[in-house]
Amino acid sequence: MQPLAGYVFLGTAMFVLGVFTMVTRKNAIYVLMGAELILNAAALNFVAFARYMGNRLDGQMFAIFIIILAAAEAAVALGIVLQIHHHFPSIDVSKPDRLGD
Amino acid sequence: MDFFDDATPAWYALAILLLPAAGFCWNAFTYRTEFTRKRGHIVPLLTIGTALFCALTIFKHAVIDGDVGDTPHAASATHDAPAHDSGGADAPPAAGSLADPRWSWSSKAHGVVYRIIDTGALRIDAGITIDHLTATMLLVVTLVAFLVHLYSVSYMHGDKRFSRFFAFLQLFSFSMLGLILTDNLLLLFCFWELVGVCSYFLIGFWFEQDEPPKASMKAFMTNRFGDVGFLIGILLVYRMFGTTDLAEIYAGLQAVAEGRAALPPLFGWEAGTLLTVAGLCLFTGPMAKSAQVPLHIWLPDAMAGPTPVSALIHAATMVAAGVYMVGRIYFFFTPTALAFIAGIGTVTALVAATIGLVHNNIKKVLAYSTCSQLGYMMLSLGVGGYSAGLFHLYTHAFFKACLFLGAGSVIHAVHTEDMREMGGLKSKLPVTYRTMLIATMALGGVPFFSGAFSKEMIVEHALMWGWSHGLAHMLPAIVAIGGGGLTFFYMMRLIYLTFYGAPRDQHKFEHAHESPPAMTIPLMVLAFLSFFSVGWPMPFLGGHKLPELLAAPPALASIALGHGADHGHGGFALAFGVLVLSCLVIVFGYRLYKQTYKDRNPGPEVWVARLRPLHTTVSNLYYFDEFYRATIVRFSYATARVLALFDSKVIDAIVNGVGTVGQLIAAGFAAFDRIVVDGLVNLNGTVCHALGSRLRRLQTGNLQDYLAFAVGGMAFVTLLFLFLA
Amino acid sequence: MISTIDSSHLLSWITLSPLLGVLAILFTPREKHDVIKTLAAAFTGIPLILAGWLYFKFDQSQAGYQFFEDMSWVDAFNIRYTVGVDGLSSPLVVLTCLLMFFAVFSSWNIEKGVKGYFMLLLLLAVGINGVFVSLDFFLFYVYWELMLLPMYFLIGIWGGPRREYAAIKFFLYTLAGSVLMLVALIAMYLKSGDVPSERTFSLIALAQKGQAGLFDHGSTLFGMELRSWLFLFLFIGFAIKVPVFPFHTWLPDAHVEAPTAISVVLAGILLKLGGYGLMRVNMTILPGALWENGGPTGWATALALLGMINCVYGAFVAMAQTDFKKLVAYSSVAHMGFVLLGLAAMNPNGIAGANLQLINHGTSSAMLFLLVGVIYDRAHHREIGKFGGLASHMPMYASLAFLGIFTSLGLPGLAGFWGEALSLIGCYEVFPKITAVSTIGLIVTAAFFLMTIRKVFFGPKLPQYAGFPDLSLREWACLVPFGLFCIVLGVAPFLLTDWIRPSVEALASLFGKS
Amino acid sequence: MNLQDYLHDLSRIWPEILLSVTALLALVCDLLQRGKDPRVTGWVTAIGVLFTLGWICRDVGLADGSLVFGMIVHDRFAMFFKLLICAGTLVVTLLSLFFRGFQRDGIGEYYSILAIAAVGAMFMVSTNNLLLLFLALETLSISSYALAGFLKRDARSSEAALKYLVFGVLASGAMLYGFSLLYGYAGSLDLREIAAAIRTHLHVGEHGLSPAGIGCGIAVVLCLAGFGYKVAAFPFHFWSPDVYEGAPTPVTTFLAVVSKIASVGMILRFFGGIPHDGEGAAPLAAVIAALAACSMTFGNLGALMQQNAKRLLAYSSIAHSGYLLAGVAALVAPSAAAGLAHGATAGEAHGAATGLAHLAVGGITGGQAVAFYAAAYLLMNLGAFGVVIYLSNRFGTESIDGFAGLGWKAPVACGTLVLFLLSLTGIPPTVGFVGKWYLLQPIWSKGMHWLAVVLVLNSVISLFYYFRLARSLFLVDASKALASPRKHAFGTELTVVAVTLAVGVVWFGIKFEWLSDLVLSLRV
Repeated sequence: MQPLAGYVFLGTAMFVLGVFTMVTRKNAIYVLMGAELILNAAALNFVAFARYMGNRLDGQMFAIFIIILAAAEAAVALGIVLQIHHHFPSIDVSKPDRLGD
Repeated sequence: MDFFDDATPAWYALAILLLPAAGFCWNAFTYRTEFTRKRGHIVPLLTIGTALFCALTIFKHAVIDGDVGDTPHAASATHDAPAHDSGGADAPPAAGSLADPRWSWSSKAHGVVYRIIDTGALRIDAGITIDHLTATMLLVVTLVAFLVHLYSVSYMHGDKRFSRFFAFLQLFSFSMLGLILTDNLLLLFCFWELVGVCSYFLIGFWFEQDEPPKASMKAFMTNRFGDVGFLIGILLVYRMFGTTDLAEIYAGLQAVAEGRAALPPLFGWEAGTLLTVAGLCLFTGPMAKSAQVPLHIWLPDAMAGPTPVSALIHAATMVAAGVYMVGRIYFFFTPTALAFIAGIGTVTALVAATIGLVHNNIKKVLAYSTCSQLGYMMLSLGVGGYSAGLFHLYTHAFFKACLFLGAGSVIHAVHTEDMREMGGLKSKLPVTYRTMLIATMALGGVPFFSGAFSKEMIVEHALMWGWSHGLAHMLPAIVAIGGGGLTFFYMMRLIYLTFYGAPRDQHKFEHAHESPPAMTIPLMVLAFLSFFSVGWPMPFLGGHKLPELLAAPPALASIALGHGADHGHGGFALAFGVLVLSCLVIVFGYRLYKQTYKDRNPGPEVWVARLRPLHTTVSNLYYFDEFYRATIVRFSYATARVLALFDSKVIDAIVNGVGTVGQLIAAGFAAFDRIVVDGLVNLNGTVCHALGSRLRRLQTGNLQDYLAFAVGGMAFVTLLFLFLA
Repeated sequence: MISTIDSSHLLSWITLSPLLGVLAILFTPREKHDVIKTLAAAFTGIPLILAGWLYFKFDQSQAGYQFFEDMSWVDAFNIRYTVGVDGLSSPLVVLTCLLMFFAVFSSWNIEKGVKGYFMLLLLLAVGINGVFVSLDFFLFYVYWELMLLPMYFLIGIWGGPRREYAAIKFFLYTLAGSVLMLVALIAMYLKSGDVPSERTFSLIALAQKGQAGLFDHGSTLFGMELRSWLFLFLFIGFAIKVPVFPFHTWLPDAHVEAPTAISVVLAGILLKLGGYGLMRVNMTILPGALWENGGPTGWATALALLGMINCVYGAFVAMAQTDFKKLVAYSSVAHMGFVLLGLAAMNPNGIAGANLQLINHGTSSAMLFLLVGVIYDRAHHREIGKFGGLASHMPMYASLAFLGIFTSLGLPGLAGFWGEALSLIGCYEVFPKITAVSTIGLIVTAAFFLMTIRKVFFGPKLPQYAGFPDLSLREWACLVPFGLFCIVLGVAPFLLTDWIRPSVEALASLFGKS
Repeated sequence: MNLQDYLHDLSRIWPEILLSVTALLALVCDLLQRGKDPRVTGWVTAIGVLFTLGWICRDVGLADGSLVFGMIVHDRFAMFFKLLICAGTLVVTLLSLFFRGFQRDGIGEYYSILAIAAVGAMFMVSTNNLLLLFLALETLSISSYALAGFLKRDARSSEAALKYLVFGVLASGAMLYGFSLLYGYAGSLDLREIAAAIRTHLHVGEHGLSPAGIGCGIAVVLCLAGFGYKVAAFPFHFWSPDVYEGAPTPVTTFLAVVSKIASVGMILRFFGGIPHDGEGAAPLAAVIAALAACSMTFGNLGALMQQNAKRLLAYSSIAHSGYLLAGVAALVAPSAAAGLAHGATAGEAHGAATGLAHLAVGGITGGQAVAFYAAAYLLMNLGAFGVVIYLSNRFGTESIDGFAGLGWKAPVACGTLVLFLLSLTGIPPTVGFVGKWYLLQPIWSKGMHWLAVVLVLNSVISLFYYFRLARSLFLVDASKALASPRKHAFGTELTVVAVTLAVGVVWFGIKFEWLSDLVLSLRV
């Protein structure tokens, strides 16, 4: 059994990278990939903790649901990105700025 | 049955008080009717006439018949009051019995009382006090008021606000009589202000003109200064004795004087200081009302009102109310306060007399003369001449009213008040001339005229006071004596400029004619009284001697402070000496007048040239007005403007911008780029607005900025959490 | 404390009957102006008649609450519908009914949005009377806030050129004060018992607990103890209404912009709420904050000082005004200073004086605003400097104006004097120096009023005002009753002092000498 | 657990089932219509939601219980919030029906998504399990993304959807990461155990927090990011003005009201287990209080100069999140004076309702206050948005300047708007005032006096912008009105909705005893 700290460290790194990606990358696809990183960081944590606490199922189930939800989210997200591409001929997320003070 | 055994006098007194009030209401509420507009004088004449009759009745019973069956203060003391042999020295009664020995009648003892207010602490039971002072004042006021009413019928004839004039005369009579009758200091203050407001309206009666509104406002404001002092005095008195009832105040101070009680500690002052300060505060009221320097400035200007008003209010009655009030609370004044009063009186007597020497407006000369005579009265009261001062009040009321009405008659004839446009009117206005001459004699103090008696008593007291207090205190006496000369001089100058010599304005002279009887009859009556009011001590009026009737109350304040009897009296020798001295001074005054005006050797112009700086100062009225204008008036306006600016610019702004809290928050965003803010309410440029627009910068519309802010926010919250933990 | 249980629900009728008027007007077509106005008059007339009844039925020898009504409202928090009046509130109720009735009449010339105007006016009447009769703090607060909205719209819709500014300023200021009051209200409620069933909003119970010292010992926040915070919060809430310097700047704007009738209500009654609140809440529930260890506390001194500033500052600022209405507005600031002085005195004279001043100012300032309204209707401006000689053109108007102005400057024999005199007498016993300085206000007040008289009424006739008619019958009928009140209360102040005496003494007895 | 029990358990979630069925029916209905007339679909949905609402009302009195392996709790708290969610959804459905922008073809599935979002919202408040919580949250979120971008031809709508989505993904990702850490700390997905773990770890000892405490705290802060995003609280509110402005107004209403109330219910569930016997999590309370104060201040200040009514209401809703969070702060704060429990017996004698024993210890709790405020918020915000829809329908404007003088043209609807604004400001006699008053009690009694003062002062600031609306509507002469009325604007229908809500606002502002008793029986 690997020390838990390694998994948590990996998860944290993924989370930070995901956040960094989402904040810095302009391309919508990259942004969504950042989101995937974050979600998977959480999923990794769940699995690791579940395993560490005695092979529990609940954490693992959580991870599975996260994957499902990530897929659903991506579907809606891509739909919206298509809309954006239609209205603003670009998928640069910083382009749509008609709303705002 | 004695008149004063039951409540009857109260009904008479109430009739005196309320009839003029009814007359005012009648004229005020029916002023639109034809009757009142044309015949607005009838009801007022009736009411004031009835009041005069009632006053006469009271006077007859109280003074002439001496029906003094009821003496609430000291039943026995009245009848065996210590005899005064002459001259009106006001020796206090024997120590130990500090109750007021004088006769007085109170309506409260007979159940006539009006509880005007009761807060649980302050209770004012308005009652009526009648004593010799009141009875005499009532008679003087109703008489002069009646005569002035009568005179005005003719004088104001044709004025478009004829009925309103009478309405205000009635209101004034009501207030003045209330002031006399009341037995409560706070109510006295009420009537005090009421006469002030009547005076205000009557001075400003011809409000379309330029001068009267200004003069009326000046009068009211000056009096307001005095009144506020008076009010503070009342507050102090209430603080000391817990009451404003004069009899109770007397009883309270009596207890202190007899050592039965002590004054409450206040400001850490001892009793003497406290009583003196209270007395002086109270005295500021009379100072303004009786036109004492430095609050005298309003009286000459008040001559802008109709002449009957000047005669009634600004010569005979209202201005004398100050003297009356000082007399009423005479027991309250400490020696220091009395000395102050004497000093003020002295200065007033001198200053006003000197201005009278140079003024050319007939009414203003008379006004300064009034001022000067009021100074005399105060001086007299201050030096302990209680009866002398009040006696002078009575005599002065008649002769000065006579002079003013006479001046009114002259003005009526020539339509000018400037004496330089008169002259030689003796032939045209014989009655006016003669009556005014008699009054002048009385005012000048020519022996056997009424004024002489009162004035000599004043001089006598001043001399004795100076004698007993040391050389520096002789000043009042010197002024009192010397002032007699000045008085005679300026009065003769007035007579000369008006009636003697050649007419200086031929046109006006030719159109002049004697006034109708409604005006001359009052003049004659008053001239008669100017001569004969001295007759009060005469046997046929009941055999009482004046000093007895106007005996001073025990000087409680002095006794309370450990000062004993004031001073003795001079006796016949002193009285005779004073008489001689006065005659000499009058002769000197006459000589001076004759030399200057009759013989013109040298003429007045020469004097003016010789005394140029002095003359300039005096004819500029000692620059009092300029001084006030430069200080108080200017200060007030400046303060008002500055505060108004402050209010609209600073207070409003600070409180508006839900304020400094918002500013502090703004510091984080705006680094105080706008310290002075105009407020949340103003749409533009408020703190919140500024803050809001800073916040708007965050709302860029760029998604990734938002994300960054959110991540930053997360970091911020984490740090916050760590900090708080 | 509860003396009479009266089953007649008199106070509820007085308070709530205008609501019926609101409903009646709501279902009246909006073009029927006369019907609406008559309805408004009727539904302010009913409370007026009831208030007259209240006056005659009121037992003036009792200090306790009368016409007491008590019903449950929200049991979980012990919120109750409790109303009752004592000597402090009943005169104000009568004054309110009176002024509202005349406010309707002086609004007869309103032509814009008649329906809304009179509905809001009636709603305002409900709020004001409600505050005076409430004996439950929650109810008090609800009524207190109920006034804001009608007032906002009445100023904001029917007001002068800067009405929007004035309206929102009024609203913001008053709300800022009342939310702090809300905090204090909640703090007091929570402190009044350990468990909810013991907690109470009843002003009677809170007063008992407060007088027993419940709020005297509390936690210290930011270096100030709880009682002081409570006092401060409540004070600010009421001070803004009074208004006390430096919270007074809403007043000139609101008064100047409001239509005449609303200025009358504002000056006549709304300002009174502040003074009443100080008595009913601050002084009754937190007496310890004002008087401790046998002497006045710093709060009392602050109250007196603020009163002094109001008197002097208000008068001076009024002196600099050129707008007649603004001048009257600032004179109100000065006059309300005397209320503060009287309350700071905490003795029978002072408190009675403050109450008298409340009533007297209610009549005299109402009268002055009506008078300004009359001249504004004719001249369409209010610049003092542009007037002149009106006493020649409009003698009846001028006479009534003189009456109002002299009442306002405290001429003895008229209503204004007694309040000022008693406040000063009372305050002098406690704060002699502050009182002495305050009297400067008397002088300055006289000065600016006389200056106004001189400029507006005196002087030569001006051609531009030659055609001005004197008072119409309606204006006359609105003004004369106030004039009569000024005189009657001036010569017979005992009518009021006897009425309020037991309650005043009861309140003053909280501030013992030792 | 056998099938019988399972089916019995299902009978307790009939409302959710009914609503799901409604969603399907709406879809079917739309299909049958071939996307022609969206109104039929809308009415079908409305009837379904109404039916669900009736069912909830029927079930409110049922005894507490938990089902499906303890994942779903069935208690008064859940029922109360479901009631609010369902009522809100009903009104939103009606508003959508009357919204001019939705009067065209191809809108039908909108109602279906709306109902699904509502189902998600209902599960959010009735679960005790982290996983189900996450699923419910995402159901609501993903549906909401779709709803926000529903006007496909409108670029602003798409932009709103994108912003909402990306921000949401980030925030809920962070929250999920926080969940995973909490799972590690608590060793369970059960919210009560997580709450207990938080309470234990965040106990500030003499030497400050333990390292585990710090980690747990960071986890909670990450969760707060997600919650803050859902309720639009500072500093996670940036999306909301843009999204509220860009999304179709009924959707904005849904986001501002239903979604927010559900999230508040979830937060209460999440943190509701923390206070225990007077103990709490002081540092957490402090953080939430700080966020609350910032939210209300920033929301109110931000609203001051808005021109768009929807945007203004967005900022207003940020401020209201602040008020709600203030109540949450009071909930998790430790008692100022522990040991008040001795008065419990006296309290019980008083209260008739079952939950009053809860109240007996120191009065109303922060959670109850928040629940009440949520109900108040529902009524007044629905009303305000309703009138905004009315005005944009009839006069084609959403800007405050455009509203000038409209009060005289539509006095009833605009009059009710004034009432809603009054309520939002918190002035009696409206339910908003009662709500504020409820909130202030626990805040004060937990010793957070400064927060109480900040809260009330904020309501003063809010008055200023709320009454800019009122000023524009009424204080400008009708003759100066720029907008002219359109026909077929559903004026009457929307007015009826607004008046109904206004009656509620005033009724619960005066006779709030019923609502009060209901709230006081909630165990939070």
